[in-house]
Amino acid sequence: MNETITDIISLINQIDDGSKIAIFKDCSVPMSLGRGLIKRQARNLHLVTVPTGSFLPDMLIGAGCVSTIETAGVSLGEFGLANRFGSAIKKGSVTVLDATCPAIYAGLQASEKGIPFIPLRGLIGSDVLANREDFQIIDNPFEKDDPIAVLPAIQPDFTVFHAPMADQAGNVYLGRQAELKIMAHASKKTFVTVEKIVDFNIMDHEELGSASLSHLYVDGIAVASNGSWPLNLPGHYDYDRKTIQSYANAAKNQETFNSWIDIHLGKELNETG
Amino acid sequence: MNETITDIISLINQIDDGSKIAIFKDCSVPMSLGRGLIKRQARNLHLVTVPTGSFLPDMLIGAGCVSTIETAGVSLGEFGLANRFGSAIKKGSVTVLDATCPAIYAGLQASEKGIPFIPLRGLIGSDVLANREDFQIIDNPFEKDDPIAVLPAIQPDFTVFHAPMADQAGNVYLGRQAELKIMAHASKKTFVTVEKIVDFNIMDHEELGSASLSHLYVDGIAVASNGSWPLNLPGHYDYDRKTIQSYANAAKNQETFNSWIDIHLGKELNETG
Amino acid sequence: MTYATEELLISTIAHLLDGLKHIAVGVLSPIPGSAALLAASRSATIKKVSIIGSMKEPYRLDGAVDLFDCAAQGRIDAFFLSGGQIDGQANVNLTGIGQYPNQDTRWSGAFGSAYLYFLVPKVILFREEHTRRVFVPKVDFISAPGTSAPNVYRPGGPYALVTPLCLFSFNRTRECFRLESIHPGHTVEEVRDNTGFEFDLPASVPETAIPDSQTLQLIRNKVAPIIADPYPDFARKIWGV
Amino acid sequence: MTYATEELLISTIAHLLDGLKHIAVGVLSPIPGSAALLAASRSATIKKVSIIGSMKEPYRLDGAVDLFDCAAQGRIDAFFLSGGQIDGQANVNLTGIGQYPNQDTRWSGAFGSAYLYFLVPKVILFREEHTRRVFVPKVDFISAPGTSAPNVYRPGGPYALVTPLCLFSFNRTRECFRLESIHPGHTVEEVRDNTGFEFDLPASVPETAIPDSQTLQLIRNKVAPIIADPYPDFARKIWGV
Repeated sequence: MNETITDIISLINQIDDGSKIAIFKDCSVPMSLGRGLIKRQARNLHLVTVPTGSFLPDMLIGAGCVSTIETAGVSLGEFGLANRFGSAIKKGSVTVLDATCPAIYAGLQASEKGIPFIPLRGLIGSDVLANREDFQIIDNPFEKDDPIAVLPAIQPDFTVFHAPMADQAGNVYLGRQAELKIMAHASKKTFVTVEKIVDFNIMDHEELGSASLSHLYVDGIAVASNGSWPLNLPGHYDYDRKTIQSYANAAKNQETFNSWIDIHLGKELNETG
Repeated sequence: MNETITDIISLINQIDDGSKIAIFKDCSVPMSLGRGLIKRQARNLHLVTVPTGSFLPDMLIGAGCVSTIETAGVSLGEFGLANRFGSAIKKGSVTVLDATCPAIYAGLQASEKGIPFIPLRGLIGSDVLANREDFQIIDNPFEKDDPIAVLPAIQPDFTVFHAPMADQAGNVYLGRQAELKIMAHASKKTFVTVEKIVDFNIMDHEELGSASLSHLYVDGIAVASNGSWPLNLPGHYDYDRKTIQSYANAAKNQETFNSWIDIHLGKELNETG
Repeated sequence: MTYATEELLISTIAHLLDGLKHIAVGVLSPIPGSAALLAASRSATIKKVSIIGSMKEPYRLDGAVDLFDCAAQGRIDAFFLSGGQIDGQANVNLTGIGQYPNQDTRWSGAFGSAYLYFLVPKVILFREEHTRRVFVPKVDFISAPGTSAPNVYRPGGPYALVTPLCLFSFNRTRECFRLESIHPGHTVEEVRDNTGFEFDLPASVPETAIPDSQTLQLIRNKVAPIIADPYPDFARKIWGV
Repeated sequence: MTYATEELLISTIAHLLDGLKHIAVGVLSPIPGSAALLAASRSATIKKVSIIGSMKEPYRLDGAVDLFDCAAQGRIDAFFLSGGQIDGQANVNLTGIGQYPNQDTRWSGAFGSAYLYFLVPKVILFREEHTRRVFVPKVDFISAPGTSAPNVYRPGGPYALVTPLCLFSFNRTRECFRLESIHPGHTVEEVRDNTGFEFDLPASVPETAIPDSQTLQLIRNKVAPIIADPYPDFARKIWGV
């Protein structure tokens, strides 16, 4: 048995306070693992939403796990504003590093390519750029009078996501979410929760292989059944709209958020803990 | 019927003399289309080998179709040196823009991302860099005293390749050759020859979809049965080693090369012309 | 034929998309999405409508990186943006109200705005609320600027602004909006009263063309069943499908 | 047990790979490939051997871009390079002989050398011809430099040079090779006569350890069947498989 295959508690305990963690936007989100981080009272996390965030960042912020969030936007989509996020920003309890979606991707792709920075169009003249001390404008060295933004590489300590399956060798099938490869390549370590571990080698499979992440980039795998609940896992299960709506309602203020978390972490304890 | 689906002669005639053409290294090579370019006596082509080249660039050079080749290397692999390439360089009849494999990829990825240049590690102190007037060294704006090479984006006029199948909408299944996506994204136009055109939508297929190129990036498709012969199409047919060996022997000098081409273009005429 | 306000907006936006090749539509955009589908249903030039977040062919994209790269390659002709605030220079604020960073009201964030707004030739601003709260003299935070200095690489930018009251065009040289037409039942005064920024005004402002019966049939028969997939609630509300 | 010269080279190279995690092997490299497989067969640390061009698990990579990105991420510990010419500063020439660009003899080109040589910590130079034609005082063309100025980002570089006569190490501070051992049946004089560059020499040069019977069994039983897939001719010639 591959030593990268372990249990979810072990993964959660390896994610130290203060870690920079990349999370994918609105599917493949490791909700079980996220609830585990809340349960173990993780602190000072630096979240990188790829490129935007929804429930998990809002929950982690509401639970006091986050000190910095680097994001192109946080929102509950059709369920409305991310109120724990908004409240933390107003209070100043969380530092926000605003970016654009392509800037987050480009920063990760720079890390993936091992280059220290990458140029990107747009941004010039925006207050997004004006408020990012770590973004710069340089002259395109190949064209006269062509200012262009350059962004530093983003290297997370961890990429964490949930996927349909892994194999015994540690290869992970991603499906359509090819961005997860960029995230794993860019990060120091990648932890994955999966619905199941299969007995064949995923990479040997002609069609699954090209939509999979090599074990070379995977540092920890744990089974978490329904690990994206109440969010969806494309091709496997849909959103649990009722639970998401109950969260959106509860998260409007800290007290009702706290009660909601108490109830749902208790559930988690019995299910996966 | 999608208007991008046409015949190979039409594709060949649309590739004007002087075009910058990207060709993938050693599989998915559009040999039928290449022979067609020789037959129509294409001239002054600027080849970009991605990132290296084998038979097709050597053949096109031997047939006088090429004025510039941008490459990380041209070789017949186990069949030896690419002699028409070497001979043209010695004579000075072809301009060579030497690069490294990752530099070719990075240049194409810059074009794919719509950025005018991209930094890349390595190169500094090499005669490769010293001879590329279009490569520069700049200071990493995020780190003191850290020189780094920057390369201009490579935007070919055409990417041409051979693939297992396309559908009626113009989507193309690539298989494992994900680099072909980069090439198509980076190029103004993409022409593809395929073994067959299927009746279902490739993109709708969960497993094929993620290994396919959207019709958005495909400007022309033609059926060319055994279109990579005598090279291989992974998962479909293997190298025709006998024919390749006969080419490698013939290409040692221009006269025997000419005879070989005469024989094999004649064949092509009957097969696909 | 009678029509819903949403159908008028869909029809108005669709006219702006004629002759294009590839239209991309963001999340939470049922009206722009419907407009793009309507335009595609009657146009030979439109090769693809991409609906961000759709997992269905032919509307899906090869991932989000693909979308942004595609725009930078010049392969997206039109896109839609909205804003919590939009000002007279077409600056867009998607980030929040008050003093940044500790804003009184924080919205989501800039998303792809300070990128697509630079690269997509025709960016259509669309907002279903036409008030002085939204259309302000100056946005609190420029998530994406409406205009740029001449040396900034910017093949794209604002093209029009559609609201429930009217259609504005945007003049990139004069850096201001121009009232192009007013929707039936509304007046210039109403537009002025509810718009916090100055705009150009022709001597006589035409009325927005209402959707003809052929257009309404296309919307109801062709567009509604498709848009019902990403937006079931919207389709149910407007068309009962 | 008797052994083939190739088996000695495989065994010698494999010793250099102990304790690593990920070894990548380029095209046309049956001996380095066999050495990597041998090292992996007896090492708990080696997580992956990547053989460029292999389409088979677990040796394949996710494409060539993945290989180069992987190296830049610091995830490849060892790689192999060769050269038409190699000089005493470990400069490698893969491009050709004569005055560039119209060289008298043009080889293939730099491939990934002026990149992987900078980024992979242990680059092992390997050449099956040990002559003054190959090991020259100064290469005609630096496809990839052996050493760099101190401010150049270079976590990687030359580590050793293996030939049919001997094993050299490379001293990055002194920027020169050091003769570490001579293969059985060869002499310092023979190495000197056939090497066009100066190299450091210990007072007494040890003989290269020959492969023991356990090693030979691993090579023949474990390595040979695997390497026969990418290199059938090689495997047939050495092991008759």
